Amino acid sequence: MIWKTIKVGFHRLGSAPSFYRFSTVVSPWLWAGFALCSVIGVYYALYVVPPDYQQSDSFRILYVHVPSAWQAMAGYVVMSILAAIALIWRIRLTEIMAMMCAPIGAAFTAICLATGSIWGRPMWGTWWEWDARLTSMLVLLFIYLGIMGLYAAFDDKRKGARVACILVLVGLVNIPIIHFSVEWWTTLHQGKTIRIFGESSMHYSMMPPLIWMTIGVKLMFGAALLDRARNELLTQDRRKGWVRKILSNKGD
Amino acid sequence: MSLRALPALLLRDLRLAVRHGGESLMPLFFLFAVLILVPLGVGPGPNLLATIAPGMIWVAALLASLLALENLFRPDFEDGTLEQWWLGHLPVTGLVMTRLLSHWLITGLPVILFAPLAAQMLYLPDQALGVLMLSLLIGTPILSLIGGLAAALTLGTNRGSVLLSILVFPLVVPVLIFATGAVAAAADGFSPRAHLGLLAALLVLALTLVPLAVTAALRLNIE
Amino acid sequence: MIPELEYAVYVWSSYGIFAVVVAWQILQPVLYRRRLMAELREEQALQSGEYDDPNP
Amino acid sequence: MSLLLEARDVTFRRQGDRVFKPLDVELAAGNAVVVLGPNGCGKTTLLRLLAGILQPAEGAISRHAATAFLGHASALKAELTCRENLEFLRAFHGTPGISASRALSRTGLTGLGLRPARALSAGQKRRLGLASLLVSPRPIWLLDEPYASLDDAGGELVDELLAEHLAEGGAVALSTHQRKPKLASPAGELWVQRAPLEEPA
Repeated sequence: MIWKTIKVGFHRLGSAPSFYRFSTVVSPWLWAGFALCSVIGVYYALYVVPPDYQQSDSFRILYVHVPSAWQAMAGYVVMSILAAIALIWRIRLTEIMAMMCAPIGAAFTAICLATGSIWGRPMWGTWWEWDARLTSMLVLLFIYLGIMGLYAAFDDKRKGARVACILVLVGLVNIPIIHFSVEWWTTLHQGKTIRIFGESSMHYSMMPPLIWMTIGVKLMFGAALLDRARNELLTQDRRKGWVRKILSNKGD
Repeated sequence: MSLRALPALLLRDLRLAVRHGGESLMPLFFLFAVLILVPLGVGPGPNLLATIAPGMIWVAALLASLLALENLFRPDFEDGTLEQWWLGHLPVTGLVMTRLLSHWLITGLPVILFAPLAAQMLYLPDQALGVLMLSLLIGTPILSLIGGLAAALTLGTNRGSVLLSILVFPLVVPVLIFATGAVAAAADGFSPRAHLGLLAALLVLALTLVPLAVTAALRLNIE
Repeated sequence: MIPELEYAVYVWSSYGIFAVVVAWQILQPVLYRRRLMAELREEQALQSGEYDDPNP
Repeated sequence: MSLLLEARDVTFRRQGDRVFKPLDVELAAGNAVVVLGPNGCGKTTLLRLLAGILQPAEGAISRHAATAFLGHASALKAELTCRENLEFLRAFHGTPGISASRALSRTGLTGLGLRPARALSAGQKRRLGLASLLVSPRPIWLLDEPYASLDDAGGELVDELLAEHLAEGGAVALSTHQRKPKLASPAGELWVQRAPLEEPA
């Protein structure tokens, strides 16, 4: 029953022109929501929240670092769900959306790595620490890049998408294993480093900006995904009548 | 239904490897290139070499396995022999496993056979040698499986080799960690069992999932 | 107006990186779409014979 | 007459678009069908679909006998000798037929058994491809341009082999541009037509 609903829903939305209309309407709202959330979040993060007694102001970096890290992983989960749907039911829209998750996820992984490294400089005294989380993130970045590269290397985009979807699912199985192995490896090789957020040691006053930024980042992911998927759809269908119609309808 | 197809394929693959001669010796050449170049780079100190020995031998095994991947399915794809796999009476997964076995025999086995020599050259403590061999024995088939998957995924593209390395690298991280961890533990006098057990679990997981993924990827790519 | 922070350089550069990457996520689809539409329109004009050669 | 292969409303999709208009194909024992159509209309794709190399995007195919497919690339290993190639295929396809030597002589390649396949001319490679059909006999033959690069004698050889195969109760579908097979009972014709672009609703 629920499977059928999903399938029918995607088929209905999956018609290219209707997805085009849907995304054109929805994406600006998501961008606006992101702008609102991030303005509030950044305001709280930089002006309202008091400095940490241990890390002083450097912990404010975490308000961009942590939501990006969460989104980098959540983005992979979203991509895997879309990829599974694409492989099982061969729905083109989910193929495209799964593929378009990769560059956005990679962007968040990159933010996470860069800000983590910047945070580490004052805290650990080094730009790079073989910390379990940073190392797994680095590996995740390469998985994202691999998916993007694989998709880009095919001329037949539908074939490329399906092949890359297999890789997405292989990655899904592998990421927990990689994470576990890296954690195991770092605990064997080094002493404890400062935890980015200690176990539930975060004061409740530090929470609001984190929540706002997290919501904002999620909205942004959705908006960017819709925009990219819409472009990909236009590119793939550029010979078709519905795209021609859009071209001639628009006066600009 | 005859199972003669599998040994026939294996024999043909090995015969082709022998006929290519130089190419099939590349894995060994790689092993020895690493063995000679790294001490030249870091200095001949026995302590340092002994510490990095497991990592070096394993990286050499990984490179050897990577090296032969471009030729795993591509020549068959181009001369039309690969599509014949779908005409036969045998499930393609069986043929995939056979092909991966031949890859392992060409790239993994030579490294295992010469590992004792390499271990001596790098002053690996004697008590770690057995564990090194065991880790190679369990781990190199995983390298072949993961490499085969990457080769199958990139088959339909025309710039396969760079992509291949990008795809393989993240997936082999756990193998490298557990395998070298086992050897290092043994060298330091600790029990390598936990590492080897995890490595074996990885092998089982890879053996069950990878051939299916490879078959699906090949099927998509011959379209 | 601008809060005085310790480790200010680190904090600001982190937020800067975040802003730049997010801005790129907004801009990339817009720029790509503009280029694609221009190309398709040109193609259509060529087909229907209404193409004005910019440098004849 | 027993049906060896039936296909109902089959077509294939590339980049999401149909390659050709959906087709029905029936191959009965002793039947030959010539697949016709302009370049790029999907003849090879149709044969690969019938062979089971591709899976149909629409429609269904049922095969009631083992299938042989001879494509543009002859499925030969350049580094192996002609004999090694044939002996491998004989074991690989699981239905051993006449010996490699007999197959070589039947296809006019006597004395070339020890020559590496890469040293053969284009026409000789096609002949070796035909020999591979003989070493592992399978009732359904799907031949993509079997007359390509063959001389007149080679073309007649193909006709003879086809006639023998049909007489033994086999079935053949082949695509061709050059000549049509000269057979006792004329072969059926199947026209493949390019599919128009579909528009989403």
